[in-house]
Amino acid sequence: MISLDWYLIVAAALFVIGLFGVLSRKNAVAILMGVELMLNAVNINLLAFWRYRAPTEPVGMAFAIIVFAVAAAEVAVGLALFIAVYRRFNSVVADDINLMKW
Amino acid sequence: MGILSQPIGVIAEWLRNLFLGWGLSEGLTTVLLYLIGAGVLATLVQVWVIFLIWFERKIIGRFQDRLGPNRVGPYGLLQPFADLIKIITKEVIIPREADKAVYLLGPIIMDAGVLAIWAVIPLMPMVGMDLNVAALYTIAVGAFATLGILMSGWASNNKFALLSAFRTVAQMVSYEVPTVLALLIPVLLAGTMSLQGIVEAQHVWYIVFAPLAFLIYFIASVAEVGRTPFDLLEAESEIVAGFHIEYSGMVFAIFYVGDFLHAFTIGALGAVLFLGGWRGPGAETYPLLGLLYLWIKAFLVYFLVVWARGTLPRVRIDQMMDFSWKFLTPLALILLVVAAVLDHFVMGFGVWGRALSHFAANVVIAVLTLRYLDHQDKVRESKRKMVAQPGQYPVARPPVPVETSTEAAS
Amino acid sequence: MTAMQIVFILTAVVTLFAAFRVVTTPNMIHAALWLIVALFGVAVFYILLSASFLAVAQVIVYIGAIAILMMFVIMLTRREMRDRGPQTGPQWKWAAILSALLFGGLVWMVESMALPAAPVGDVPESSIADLGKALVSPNGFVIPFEVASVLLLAALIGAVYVAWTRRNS
Amino acid sequence: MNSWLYIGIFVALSLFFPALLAVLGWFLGPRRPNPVKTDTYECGLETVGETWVQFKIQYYLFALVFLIFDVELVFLYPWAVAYHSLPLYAVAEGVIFIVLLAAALVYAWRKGALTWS
Repeated sequence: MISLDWYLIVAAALFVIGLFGVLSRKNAVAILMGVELMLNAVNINLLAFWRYRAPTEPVGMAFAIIVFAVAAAEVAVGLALFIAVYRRFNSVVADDINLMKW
Repeated sequence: MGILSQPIGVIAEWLRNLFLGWGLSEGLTTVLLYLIGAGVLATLVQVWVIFLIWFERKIIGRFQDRLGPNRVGPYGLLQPFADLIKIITKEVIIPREADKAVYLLGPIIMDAGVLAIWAVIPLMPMVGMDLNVAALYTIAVGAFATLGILMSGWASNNKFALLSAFRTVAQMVSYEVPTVLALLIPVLLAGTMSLQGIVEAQHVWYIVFAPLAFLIYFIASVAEVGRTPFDLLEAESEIVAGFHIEYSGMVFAIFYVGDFLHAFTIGALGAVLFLGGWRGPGAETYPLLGLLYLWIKAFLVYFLVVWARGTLPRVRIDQMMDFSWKFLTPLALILLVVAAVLDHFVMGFGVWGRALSHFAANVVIAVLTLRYLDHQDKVRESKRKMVAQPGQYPVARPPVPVETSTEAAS
Repeated sequence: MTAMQIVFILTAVVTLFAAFRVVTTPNMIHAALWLIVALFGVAVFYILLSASFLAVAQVIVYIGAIAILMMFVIMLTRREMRDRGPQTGPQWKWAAILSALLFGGLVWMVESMALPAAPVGDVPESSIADLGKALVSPNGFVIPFEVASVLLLAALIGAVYVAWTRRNS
Repeated sequence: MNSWLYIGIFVALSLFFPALLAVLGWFLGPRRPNPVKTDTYECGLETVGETWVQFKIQYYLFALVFLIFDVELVFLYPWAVAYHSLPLYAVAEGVIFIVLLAAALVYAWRKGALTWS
């Protein structure tokens, strides 16, 4: 049988890989992909705890599905911003967008 | 347990005992049984496509007052086999600049996305996996078909292929919304997402409960497959090809097979969701009859698809997008609200009372929709008259945006 | 080692490898395709956790919609189809060290907790209907349910407003 | 769990069959590539430069509205499954949800985001 800590460790690994992507990538869309990986790691944790602790109540599933909605909203607005930025700067590389930097 | 009342059960039991007799473990036996079952079904479905290709060519030929294939074999039945042998011996040309792995994976994923739907279709009573999220599963698997198209369009490294892939994907996602909404109505009426459960709940076929939902499902699915009248992205009589322009030989044939299989899969899903699936006289006692009924119903819906292809003219891309977002989707939303509210009050009316009240509501909505469309037509007509003022050049109709394949590249 | 454990380990290896490729591959479209593989792996984890509904929802929402949207935007915000040069900034070493430290900390924390080795019970047959009831029950999640709808509405309005100008048409 | 095992096997097989066809075509067909043959097919013209077209924002907008609808529909499916055991006010909550969804559609429509131009 698979014990709970297996899921938690996989989720932790997924989370830090996503974090590495967010911190190291230059392209804004790639940064958003890192965020998606992190959100998925969170969802694995939510569902793993639900399955092992309270499988009879739908709490974990309800939480996970709301994370879906948040992720979708984040992607929709984030990508729209990138398109607006691209129109202004002709680039979505984070280093090139330095108007507010000094 | 006779072979007639439990055909699959008897065979499975026999095989299970055989494998266990060989000293295989319980788990491995189950895996082997599933592998055989899935292999047989998947093979049959793929072989069936060969027949479908013949059938469609023959029918379209008749629609156009031609004979259709008639040289190879009786009634030209062996024509698809001849084509198959020919296409196998053709060269698979991979463009120099193509992204090879993605280029080859594209058609495979697209075809797999269609074939995998068959895993959950209930073929007869007691057979077919009773997955409790089967209705959503069919949509989820369909997402891979979209993905495969985008992959092949991009990997070809051809601007026209990519442009066409963009348009195809935009069309597919646009028409997926009404499909998913229409699918929600049988789920709501049956109270389950399991397709086997939906079939069992159809004491009265859901086409009586929700004829408009069936119509929306049918139109939107035809558009998702990209068949006439929605085939402007690979219009064979006008342009060379769509997103698969760089594909040749057997790799192209995979797209071709996937396309035909998708059309028939729509028929099967439509039959399961709205036409009672395997239901029919005697199907409960002789499950093989159920399989026959399902096949006939699926074939009927498929015939409608071919019929539409043989008779309807092609639509323009702006009309196509408008039709999904500004007509089918709002209509599906209204239907869903009406079905949800109405069903709550007629739940206790018995099967036919419930069915007929839903049917009546559908008729009312249909009449109102037609009235509204008539009204819109009149408004448009009066605007047109205003354009043609005396003293000016009479303008017959407002200018129509000219549609060319390079226009989208701004 | 049971069959379930083998499936779990295979899925974990594929998912983590794909996730690693997402953050390291220089080609953005390949990154998006690897992301799809990683998200599919997560869906398999959901199946192993007997959350079938969430698994198919994951495929529909992430692979069918979010990944497609990302590939669209990658292709839209691009002067050439090929990416040239390194795609990671000079800070990648610090990012790697920080991530490794965090992973070590998380593993240490998970291992020092007393966690159940097996689930306390089975998921009931009616789990999807229970979820549906909980989502609209006043004692359950009716507020998050409606707020999610408002959030998505707001996201749509915001995104259309930001991305769409008359100039494009 | 067993049904997922079957589906896993089925999905693997549905990937295997088209892959088999591709491999078959690869081995049975001739393979004589030459520079003209492997050129990109762009109406017989020489391909100039990289494949790059600036695409319309329109495509993004369709995919965006689709994403929003998709997520909301995922919320609605459990509601539809539980429908038969829901009291009237719970049905009404679902209807409110659908009305908000319709509001999203109306906004995109009014804004002209759904008009192909």
